[in-house]
Amino acid sequence: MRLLEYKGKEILAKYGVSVPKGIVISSVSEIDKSSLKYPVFVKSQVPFAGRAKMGLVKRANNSNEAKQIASEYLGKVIQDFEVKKVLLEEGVDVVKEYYVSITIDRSSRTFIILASPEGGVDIEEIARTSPEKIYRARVHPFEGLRDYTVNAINKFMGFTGELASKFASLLRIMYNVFEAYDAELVEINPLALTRDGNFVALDVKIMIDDNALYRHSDISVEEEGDLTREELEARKYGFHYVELPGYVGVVGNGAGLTMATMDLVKEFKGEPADFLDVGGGASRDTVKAALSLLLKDERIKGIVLNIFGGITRGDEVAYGVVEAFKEIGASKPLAIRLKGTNEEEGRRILAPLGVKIYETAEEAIGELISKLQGGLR
Amino acid sequence: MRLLEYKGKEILAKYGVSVPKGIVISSVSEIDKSSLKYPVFVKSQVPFAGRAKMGLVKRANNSNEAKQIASEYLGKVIQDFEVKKVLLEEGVDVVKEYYVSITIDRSSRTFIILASPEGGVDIEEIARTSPEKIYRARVHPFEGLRDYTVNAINKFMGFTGELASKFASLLRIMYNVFEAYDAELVEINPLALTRDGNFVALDVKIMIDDNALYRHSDISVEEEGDLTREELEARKYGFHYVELPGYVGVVGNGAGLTMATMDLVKEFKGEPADFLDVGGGASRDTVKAALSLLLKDERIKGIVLNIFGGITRGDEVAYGVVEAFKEIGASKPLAIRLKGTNEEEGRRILAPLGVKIYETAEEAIGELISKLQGGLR
Amino acid sequence: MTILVDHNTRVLVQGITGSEGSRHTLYMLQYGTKVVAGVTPGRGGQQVHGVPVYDSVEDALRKHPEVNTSIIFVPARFASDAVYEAVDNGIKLVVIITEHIPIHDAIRFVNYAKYKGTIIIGPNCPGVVSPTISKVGILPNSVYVKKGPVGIISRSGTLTYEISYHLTQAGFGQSTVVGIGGDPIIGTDMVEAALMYENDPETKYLVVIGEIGGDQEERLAGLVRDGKVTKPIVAFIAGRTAPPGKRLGHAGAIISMGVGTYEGKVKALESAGIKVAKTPLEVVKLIRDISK
Amino acid sequence: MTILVDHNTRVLVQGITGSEGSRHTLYMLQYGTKVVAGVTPGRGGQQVHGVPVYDSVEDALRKHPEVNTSIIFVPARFASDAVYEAVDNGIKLVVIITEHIPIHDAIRFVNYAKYKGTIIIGPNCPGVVSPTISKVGILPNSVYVKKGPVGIISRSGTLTYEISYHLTQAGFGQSTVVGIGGDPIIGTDMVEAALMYENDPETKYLVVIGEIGGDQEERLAGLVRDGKVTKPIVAFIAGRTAPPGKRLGHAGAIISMGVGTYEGKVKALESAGIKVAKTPLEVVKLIRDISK
Repeated sequence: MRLLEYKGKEILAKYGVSVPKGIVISSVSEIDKSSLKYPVFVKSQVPFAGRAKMGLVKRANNSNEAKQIASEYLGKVIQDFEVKKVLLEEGVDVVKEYYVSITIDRSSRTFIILASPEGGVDIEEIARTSPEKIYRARVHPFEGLRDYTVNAINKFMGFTGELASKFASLLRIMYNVFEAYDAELVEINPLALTRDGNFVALDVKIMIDDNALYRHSDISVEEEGDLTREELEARKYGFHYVELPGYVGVVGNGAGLTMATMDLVKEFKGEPADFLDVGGGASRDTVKAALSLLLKDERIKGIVLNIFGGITRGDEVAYGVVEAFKEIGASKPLAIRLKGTNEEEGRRILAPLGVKIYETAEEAIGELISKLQGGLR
Repeated sequence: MRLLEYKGKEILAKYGVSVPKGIVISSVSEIDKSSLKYPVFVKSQVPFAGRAKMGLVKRANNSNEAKQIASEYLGKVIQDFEVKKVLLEEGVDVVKEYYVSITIDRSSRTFIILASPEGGVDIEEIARTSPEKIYRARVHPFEGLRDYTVNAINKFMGFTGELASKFASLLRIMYNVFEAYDAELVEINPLALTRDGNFVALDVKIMIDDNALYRHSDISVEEEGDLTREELEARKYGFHYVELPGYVGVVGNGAGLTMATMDLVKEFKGEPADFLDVGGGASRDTVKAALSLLLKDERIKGIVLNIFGGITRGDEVAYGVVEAFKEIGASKPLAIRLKGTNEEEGRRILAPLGVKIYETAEEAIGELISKLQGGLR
Repeated sequence: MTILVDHNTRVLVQGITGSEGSRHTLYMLQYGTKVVAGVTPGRGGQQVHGVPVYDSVEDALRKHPEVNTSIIFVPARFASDAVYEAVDNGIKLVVIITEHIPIHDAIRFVNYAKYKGTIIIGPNCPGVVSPTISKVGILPNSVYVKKGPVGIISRSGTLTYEISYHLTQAGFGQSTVVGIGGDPIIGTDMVEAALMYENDPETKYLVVIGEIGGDQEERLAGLVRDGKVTKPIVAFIAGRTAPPGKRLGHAGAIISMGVGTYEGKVKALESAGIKVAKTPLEVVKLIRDISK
Repeated sequence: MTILVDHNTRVLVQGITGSEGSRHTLYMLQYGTKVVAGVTPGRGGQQVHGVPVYDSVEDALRKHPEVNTSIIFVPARFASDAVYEAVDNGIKLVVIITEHIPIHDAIRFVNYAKYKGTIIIGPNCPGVVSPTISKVGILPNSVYVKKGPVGIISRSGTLTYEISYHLTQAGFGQSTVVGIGGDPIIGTDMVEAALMYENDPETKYLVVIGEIGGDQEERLAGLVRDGKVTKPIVAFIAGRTAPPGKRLGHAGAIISMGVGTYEGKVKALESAGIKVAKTPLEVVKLIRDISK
């Protein structure tokens, strides 16, 4: 889960990182009660990148401007996410901006610190254009963050003396937060060096491992409201859902099979409208909820359901389909491919619906798309 | 460093372990100010085992008795240690006594938990007489204390249900203290199970790694006063000193060589009066202090100084000897064996003293002891 | 010969009394796997499909010292503990089926297991099967009916069954099929699995089922280029149409820092001479071409 | 042949600018050791006895990729960091001279090094010398002047010099002399060192210098009984007259839990057929007897 900026800053500040003076509001009236010095930056709290370019961060010279911008943000729905909080922050006297983050390095199975004297820009951009400007320091969980690593990073960043020890403390705090919060990412970008020689975190991105949220009672998913509608729905039913721009609904069991199904849709010149993986051992309720979501989605013209049963049982899937149809109605063409565990029972349960069950995904998708494209023409 | 009982209990209590209600006093007058319920146990705070047998723990039925016992203890010097604190503790309603400790397992290079349903007695005694009554669970620092280990210990101890979860918490606390305090030993013996179903630490022994004391500002050596006079002296000059019951003073450089020197004294029918290792690379000041300590010790009739220079330089050693003699006087026979680094310079510096320098430890000790025994006869 | 799982495999099921553990114990027994013991703390003395249950791995090993492999169905919150218990008791192969294990836990136990010399497969994986010999996993029995020259390494579950099924239908049996798991941190990755197959004389061809995200496929390509993996490989990479920056199901399947794109993987693989199939069915065709 | 240190040894000195580091760099150079670089953070660019100093191990290895061994003179508070730095940079042998390193630190880095495949000697040890070939340590040059058939393993420092000196005087040169260190937790113990010598054809006899405390000598005896160490051994154990429960200098030299007494060690060793000398000089006599 990606924490909203203000929440990430709260955590880092609690551990001792300087952040700009600011307030989080959920209604415009709170602005008058604050004692902020203007100008301030009004920042909508959304869980994705590129806010500045999208006009979701603006400068306000007085409280009236701030209120106007905040009211424009609050309640706005962007990328299916409703803005419920706005952060107002005083400006910081910046000398230079840096980048620093801690994340997980899969191939070496260690943690990794990335640091760059080029802050403020997208790290992926730096990685592409000038990878030599990023220092990568692996940190093995069995040894922790060692001085020699901190020294090497300071050297790369060009920090010496007092600045080096301040940056060392910052790294240690980030590492502690990374470990304490089961984070997949703790990123400060930009990290400002101020005129008075301090580091201030101007923007913060913390991603917490969803699977470890149960250990972190101070992070409440619903309350923070930093999930999209689909993510919340998916969380409720336990499937994985990602919206895509097309018109062919895709449901599969297992991420790989579902992705391969999407890829096949594209191969047959269709456009997938989603990625929906019901997961391993999906119950009829999960299948029903998944199918219902897509049946109700007006963008979607037809659906392919691709199941290869392992843990997932064909009969459970079939019951889910039957129940979804019963509730929502068979409003759209559905191509079902069903193999594996309890395949025969599944076919028997589905028989009354009159839906064709295919042997291969290729056949199912091929027929569905030619039907849809016939219909679209 | 071995913490005094009360200090160990303070630490464990801070982390959540139950200990008997009590007060620590350093003067008898403090007893009247306390609200203890009698009878109480009056326990002199000394850093060694076997207090009960030595009459250093007694029961008092009222405050007058308590004051009398406490005044008897306070200021008493036992094994060269002056009692400066006394712990008064209310009794506990004990159903059964257990043993539990965490220490370091050298051969596997892990931590190890020892637990036994036979508490109250010396663990070395249990280890000798009924080793099958001790459960030994290794805990690797890279994994920490795992549930499966805790479960196995509980099973061995016969704890189930609520008692098992209470004991699990206790183990986790002990493990946390062990790690947090760089302990070499955290031992609760006896651990009482009370009539109301709780665990209470009746006696606690915590040993902190001397080399890690700098990380633990809450543990102050001098203030606690839990070191013997020699230990304090040795700490000041950086040598290792242990008093032994004999009459031949032994000084060496390196623990192995010094022990071997002691052993040779015994081999030549002498009795070593001490183990004094000036360590590697000893300065003249260290050598001077070491030699002065032994020269002033009235039990000691003669001294053997056995140096094989590596880091330790013969000239530094020689200067130390010269200075000690200058200050204390050559009151006792001294046999010096000097080999290795800067041996020749050492011999030159020592020449004016007229002390014989031997080629081997055997010669030096042999001659010294026959001289002493001649004198003793 | 096979890798990881063979005629000598003797299996302990950790979490045997749970619904998944119990069901798959049955399926493994039906497949012919020698499941000799199970563990669920507090359930010692019971039986599951005739397999005796113990309170701890230590207890189980005392009675069944022949155990050399463990499969873990323990729920995520307790799974790490089960892994440490297996590793500390010296079990040489641990297959972790459990999904949703916190990544910070996994990074620690995976390193710990390596340090102790235990091979971990997973977490969040379908397990390992050496067709007709032994299965330590949840792969469907009905699919794995034919021994043969193809070794499969897969980051996926169901997609593996799909491709295995088509291969078998086309007459290509498998030596061993390893579902390495879809989490960001796994005990045995594609590269490590490929090196195991390299030493297995019965495996003639490799099928590698990858996904977008991470750099395993790229590193495998590097190994092939360096001549460390020499067997012919056919690859399929799922996620060609996946948008960057989104997680598609698996926590592993995310494109970030410009690493792990479909195009990047295909380019790396092809430049190492590895054939990349566009669809699951094409894998069979490419293997057929190679085998001619 | 020798163990640990040979003609190919190329040494990095960590903490080279400190007084001990600098002095022993000189002594090692005088002995003929190939000391090629040193490290002290913040002192990069300087020279110590002609050896270039770098800010970090990484910097040093970039210029001197031939380095395969490190010796650590860094003060105790910073020594652990130096060990991790050496291990993480892939140095295969790390000799830690520093004493007073906290035991909780040592237990972690010793395990970490083992996991990474680095051999640690020490901490709190005099180091390793293969006489006339190379020395990585602080053992006095003047003592180690003769190559020969005796391999020495010692928990002691000065006592090692003593016994080596007498051996050399009596005509018995040494293949390699390893001071394993006196701390309770050390990177390479007596047993591990003995197994290294077992594979060294030039080492004909072993001299083992033990102390009271711990169970290394007992475990060595076990190894001999099991036939895993077959070379003739002469042992000397210091601390025959030491009282139980007291630490004699070395943190390692303490008798506790009834383990580690002089009598127990001698009994274990003798029952495995190992000769135990009563005095340092007797070691020479026993080696002479064996060699006849």
